[in-house]
Amino acid sequence: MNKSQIPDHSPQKNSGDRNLKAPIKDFEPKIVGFLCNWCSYAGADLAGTSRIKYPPNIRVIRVPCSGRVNPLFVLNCLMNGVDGVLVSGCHIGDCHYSEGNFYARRRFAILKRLLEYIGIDPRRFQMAWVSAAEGERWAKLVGELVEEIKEAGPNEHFGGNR
Amino acid sequence: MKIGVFTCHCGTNIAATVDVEKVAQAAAEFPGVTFSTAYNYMCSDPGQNIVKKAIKEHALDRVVIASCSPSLHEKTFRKCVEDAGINPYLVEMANIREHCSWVHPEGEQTTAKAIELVRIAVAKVSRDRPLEMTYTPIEKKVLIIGGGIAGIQSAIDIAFANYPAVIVEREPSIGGRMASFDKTFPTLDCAACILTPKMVTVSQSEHVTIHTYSEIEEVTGYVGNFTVKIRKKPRSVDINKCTGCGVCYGKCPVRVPSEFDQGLGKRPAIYIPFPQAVPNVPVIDRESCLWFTEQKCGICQKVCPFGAIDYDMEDEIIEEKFGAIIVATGFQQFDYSVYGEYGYGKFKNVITGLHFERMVNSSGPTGGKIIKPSDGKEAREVVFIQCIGSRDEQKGVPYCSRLCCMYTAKHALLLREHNPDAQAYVFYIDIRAAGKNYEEFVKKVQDEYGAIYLRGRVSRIFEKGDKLIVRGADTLSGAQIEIEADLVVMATGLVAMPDAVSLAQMLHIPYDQNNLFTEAHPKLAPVETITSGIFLTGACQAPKDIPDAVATASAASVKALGLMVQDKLAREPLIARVIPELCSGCRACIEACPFSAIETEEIEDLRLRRKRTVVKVIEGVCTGCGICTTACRMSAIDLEGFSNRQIMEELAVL
Amino acid sequence: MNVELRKKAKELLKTKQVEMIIGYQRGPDGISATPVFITREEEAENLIWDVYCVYNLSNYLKDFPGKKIGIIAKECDVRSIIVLLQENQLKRDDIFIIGVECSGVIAEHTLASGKESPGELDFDEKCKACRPSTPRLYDYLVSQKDQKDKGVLPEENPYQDIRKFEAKSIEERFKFWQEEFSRCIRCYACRQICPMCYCPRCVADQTMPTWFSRAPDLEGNLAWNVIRAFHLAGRCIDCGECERACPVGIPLREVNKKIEKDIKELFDYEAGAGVDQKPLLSCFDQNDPEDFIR
Amino acid sequence: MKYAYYPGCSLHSTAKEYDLSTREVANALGIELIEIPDWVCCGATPAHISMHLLSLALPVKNLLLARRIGSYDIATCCAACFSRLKIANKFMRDNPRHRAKVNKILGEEYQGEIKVRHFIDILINDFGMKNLAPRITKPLEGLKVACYYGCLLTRPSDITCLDDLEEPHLMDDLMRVIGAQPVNWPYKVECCGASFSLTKTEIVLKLSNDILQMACDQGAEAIVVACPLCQSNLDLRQPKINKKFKANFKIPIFYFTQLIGLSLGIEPKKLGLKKHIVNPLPLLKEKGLLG
Repeated sequence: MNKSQIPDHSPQKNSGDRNLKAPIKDFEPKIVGFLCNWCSYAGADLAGTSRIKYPPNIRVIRVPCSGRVNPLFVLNCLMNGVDGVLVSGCHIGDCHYSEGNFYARRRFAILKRLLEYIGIDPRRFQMAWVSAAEGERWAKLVGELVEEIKEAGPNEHFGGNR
Repeated sequence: MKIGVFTCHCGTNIAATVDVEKVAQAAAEFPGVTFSTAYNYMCSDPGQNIVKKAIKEHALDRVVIASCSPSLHEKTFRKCVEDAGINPYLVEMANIREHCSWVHPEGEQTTAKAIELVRIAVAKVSRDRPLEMTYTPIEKKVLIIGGGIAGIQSAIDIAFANYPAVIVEREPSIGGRMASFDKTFPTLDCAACILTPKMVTVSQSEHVTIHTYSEIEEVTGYVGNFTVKIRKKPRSVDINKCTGCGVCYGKCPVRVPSEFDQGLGKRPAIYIPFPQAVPNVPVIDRESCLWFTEQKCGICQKVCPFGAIDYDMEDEIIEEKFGAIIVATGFQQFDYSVYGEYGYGKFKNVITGLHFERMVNSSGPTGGKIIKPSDGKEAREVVFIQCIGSRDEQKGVPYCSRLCCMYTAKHALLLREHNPDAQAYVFYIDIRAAGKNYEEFVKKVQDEYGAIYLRGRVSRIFEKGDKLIVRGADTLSGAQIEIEADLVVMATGLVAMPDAVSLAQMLHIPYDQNNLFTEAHPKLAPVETITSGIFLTGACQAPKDIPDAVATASAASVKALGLMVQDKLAREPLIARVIPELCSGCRACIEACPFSAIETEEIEDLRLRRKRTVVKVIEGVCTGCGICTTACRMSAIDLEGFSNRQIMEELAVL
Repeated sequence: MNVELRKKAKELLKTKQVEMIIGYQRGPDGISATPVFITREEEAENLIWDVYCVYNLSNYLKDFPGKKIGIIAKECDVRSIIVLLQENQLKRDDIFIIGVECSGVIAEHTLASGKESPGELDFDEKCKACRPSTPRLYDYLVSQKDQKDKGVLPEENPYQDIRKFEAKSIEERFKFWQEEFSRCIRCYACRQICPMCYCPRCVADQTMPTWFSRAPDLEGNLAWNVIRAFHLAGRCIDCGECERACPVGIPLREVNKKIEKDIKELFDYEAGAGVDQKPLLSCFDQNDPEDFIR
Repeated sequence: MKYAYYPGCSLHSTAKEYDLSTREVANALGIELIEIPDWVCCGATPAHISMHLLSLALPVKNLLLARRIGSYDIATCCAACFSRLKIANKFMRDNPRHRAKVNKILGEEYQGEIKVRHFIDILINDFGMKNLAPRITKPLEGLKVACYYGCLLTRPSDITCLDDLEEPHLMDDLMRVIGAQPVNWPYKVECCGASFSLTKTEIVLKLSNDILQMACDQGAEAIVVACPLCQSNLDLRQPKINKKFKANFKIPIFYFTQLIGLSLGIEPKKLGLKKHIVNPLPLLKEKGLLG
């Protein structure tokens, strides 16, 4: 494995290597997942307790509800060179707060189309419903996302200034 | 800032695939981190002691625990750091077990990911703010909407704990549907005999106030602090002067169909709904009273020895504060007149179960005789049809009403008891007799009371002479059945009250596609609603028989009492917070908040030097979902614990 | 009709129904129209309404809180007033809408060319997606019988340009916007001119946190232009002021209209439809499309 | 008022009088019926029990033929044709899989857009009862009729969308307008036995007997129908029913169009009244409705 894919953790080089993009042939995408606490985060926990293996490319940001995910978070990730962003919430009807995922669905339907319109690969921003019981589905979803984003290639347009 | 990072081996759960020591070493180098260590079991007592000791020795002010899912031990470590003198909200967890060691193979990559997860947690904790639990006062009084058996039981339970309860009942008397029942399945206790004592108890309780002939006008506020407007409709009889002597309704010249008797009997215009009514004070039905319709008569006022009749009484609106609300508004019968095949409700001898209850009641309008309403002659051949409206997606509701099987069996039994020559035929889809002694009861009705059970639907009813021809199929034998019946009894399903939706909207509680109120969780919070402080009991939530209604009533009471016994209400501080300078007052958040936890307030804007409307979060109501934060374009409303700065900091170190 | 307009303006000022009227007057070049703020009756003589009255004056309304203001507004302006009313930025009782019938206003380049009377091609782009109409909300209507027939005809398919662009490859689309946005100097003229951009402190100016790069680099420019349009979802009434104000000529309406089209398709939502309308992103339908969700 | 007229096989054979009377009534009221050129069988009962695709393709074929003569609504009288055409339309509208198949074998694009209307519907909703009333020159006063709707006219209600499912009343309304007196009876939508007439006649005899008996019990002097098969079962089988059940029915079975025709003053000959097994003329004479 190429050293440059491992995130750098030495403080002095905290943001040093980021300009360097890994060679495409063994490109390991970095994916950020915004997971609602009650369904998707618990689903990911279940994948863990069930010991279902999936690729390590995803970094999970825990939020109370998919309705908490601000489009600015998503934009921030993409503009900083993150290769893929996932927003995952409870299935419709299961929202812990009863309505949060309805709002998220509406908001991101618009954002997703807009990002595509300005030329951002649709594979880079995705949305999913994963319940607390869907550990297997979570693992499968991450696997699929990683494959899709590998196909899309590194998010080379952005992140150069970091 | 002095952040301590504590990485857990979790035995081999983490250590098998993640190089824990390497993680601890890497974490020590993160900005702000002044202490980093690893231990076998961080959540154990020795593990927690390591954390506490390090906090003291290294004067740590923030802590990251890299171990398992926060859903398991976030509370543990909050408590742990609090014991060591740090604000409990200055701790974050890096989930390196469920999200890392358990799902990835051993190797550099997995360790690298664990290090990143810790880096993210360190970034987040650096933006944590110390938070305090919030407390709201509690109004120690419970409102119970609906005075049926569920509402009565709730009031009794609340009063037993010496807390005040207020029942608001729309009808002139409490008692609800149960008051009109004859006997109850499966024990055949007489409904009045078991209900009346409870009505008396509740009316005599010093802790219970009953507003009959009253409705809820408006509900504002939130848990611990509801303000409720109650509309007291004009009874036209002074409840304080009336002794219930009954002279007035004895003399009233008007006779109209009695609602209580399902129109089978008559009542005067000034009346008490039934003899055991509580309060035992008549009410004037202004629609039929001659004084109100034709400005004449006035006999009741003349004969009342106490001067209690007051024709000029007007609507009165009272306002009261409550700490909790129990919704016990019950159900209405499904209106079977949508069934064209059963005569669109036009055949006189097709009646509902509630009609039958009144008929079979020995103090009812027929003196306990089961008759054909068309000619008053005794009915011999009686057909019962189950699932009227229930389990019918076409014309009724998709759900099973749960009790019709049982009350139909009871009716079949009572029919034979009242008229040994009578024959009951019961058309059913399935017999659902799940309950203590329920199946046995149905069996008894079939075996000992000769009720003929036919599995199938009735396809058509029509009148032929003075008989009803009931045509149906017995799907077990495959035969077409035609019965010449005297009486057909419809086991109409239980559906939501016509104004259920408007009440739900007033209370901000959700309702389902059938307008039944929705519980907070179908299994684990069956009497709560998502609006804290509002609880459900009885058939307003789903069809319930008497035992279930009573059980949920007591459950709801316990939930309400759980609030009453507290001095003040402690709330997690992980709630939304408004930054007034950034707020434009557009109210997008108010529209979006599912909990009505945001209201407007006027502030003096120092920059603009004028008053301005902005929003503010009602701390006791906010649940911390954060939906408002994204509805807000100006980021003027933020969520503690998952604040914009915290999340952006997490993203910044990715 | 200017006679009627002036008469009404005078009456409103005289009877003190309003303290000020925001309208248009002839500009110094003798052709174009500029905003005017009138407080005295005699000034009302300067008021005009014709095809040169391009600007959306509703942006000024928020600057006079607590005052009774009269405003001259065409259909598109009225829709922005409606959005501002929905969002509680204005009080209905505080404003008096003098509605004017509009059959299209002139494109800016026509003004520059110095032509005296406009031909059909010279109408503003935004008017080509609109039909000549009476404002949907007004307190007094100045009718314009004489000019009605001169109006621009609505396009058959108002979003065909957007659809055409959507059909291009992802690389072409990125290239196009990268080039367009690269010119952005982050002057925020688009924001200042927009009637809907009234946030006390715009997310672009916030520092705790800093949401996106504040420098005019690709990341910052793209994020700004995306979030500007996104924050207008369900609120932009296509007055086109942002594009008009942009000093570097970024086709901002092409972004706004993309969202306008999407929300019409996805949620059957049209910004500024009525005062009782709920904000697009503060409501939902159980059956909102979710084919994009896995 | 112009319609593409789809008579269907029965109206060209056993139910000729239904066709005749419909055309006469339409003519008298100024409703133009253009018979669809080269129409084919709608598939009726056999098609849909043998092959689903055929049962859709046949009616759609007719709808396509109708489209060629112009964009008219389709008028039809036979309850079975009405039902088949309506069902085909629903499939073509709602089911993309079936739509694709049918369009493929017929070689034309069709999405269920042509409206199929029963002649009752046209009379009541297009022509209007208000307009019909003043045209009545010979009201059928004193004639007690039982309106019999049968199975297919109202069912399934979400497809036919014609009348009340369990308690239809449109024919009763029409009868009232032309002066006849519809009786209230419970067998309006019972089954007559339909095409068992040929294969299991016993069933038809029993069911039709029940219907005739109920109509007579409720005081009807004649039965009014809108379905060729109902008419044939009730009319043609009467002698056999009488024999089998030792009954003595002599109750004429009219098409609603025939009675409307009479009330409009159209000659009985033109309405095919002589084509019935149970001769209706004595009853009409007795009631003084032939003069």
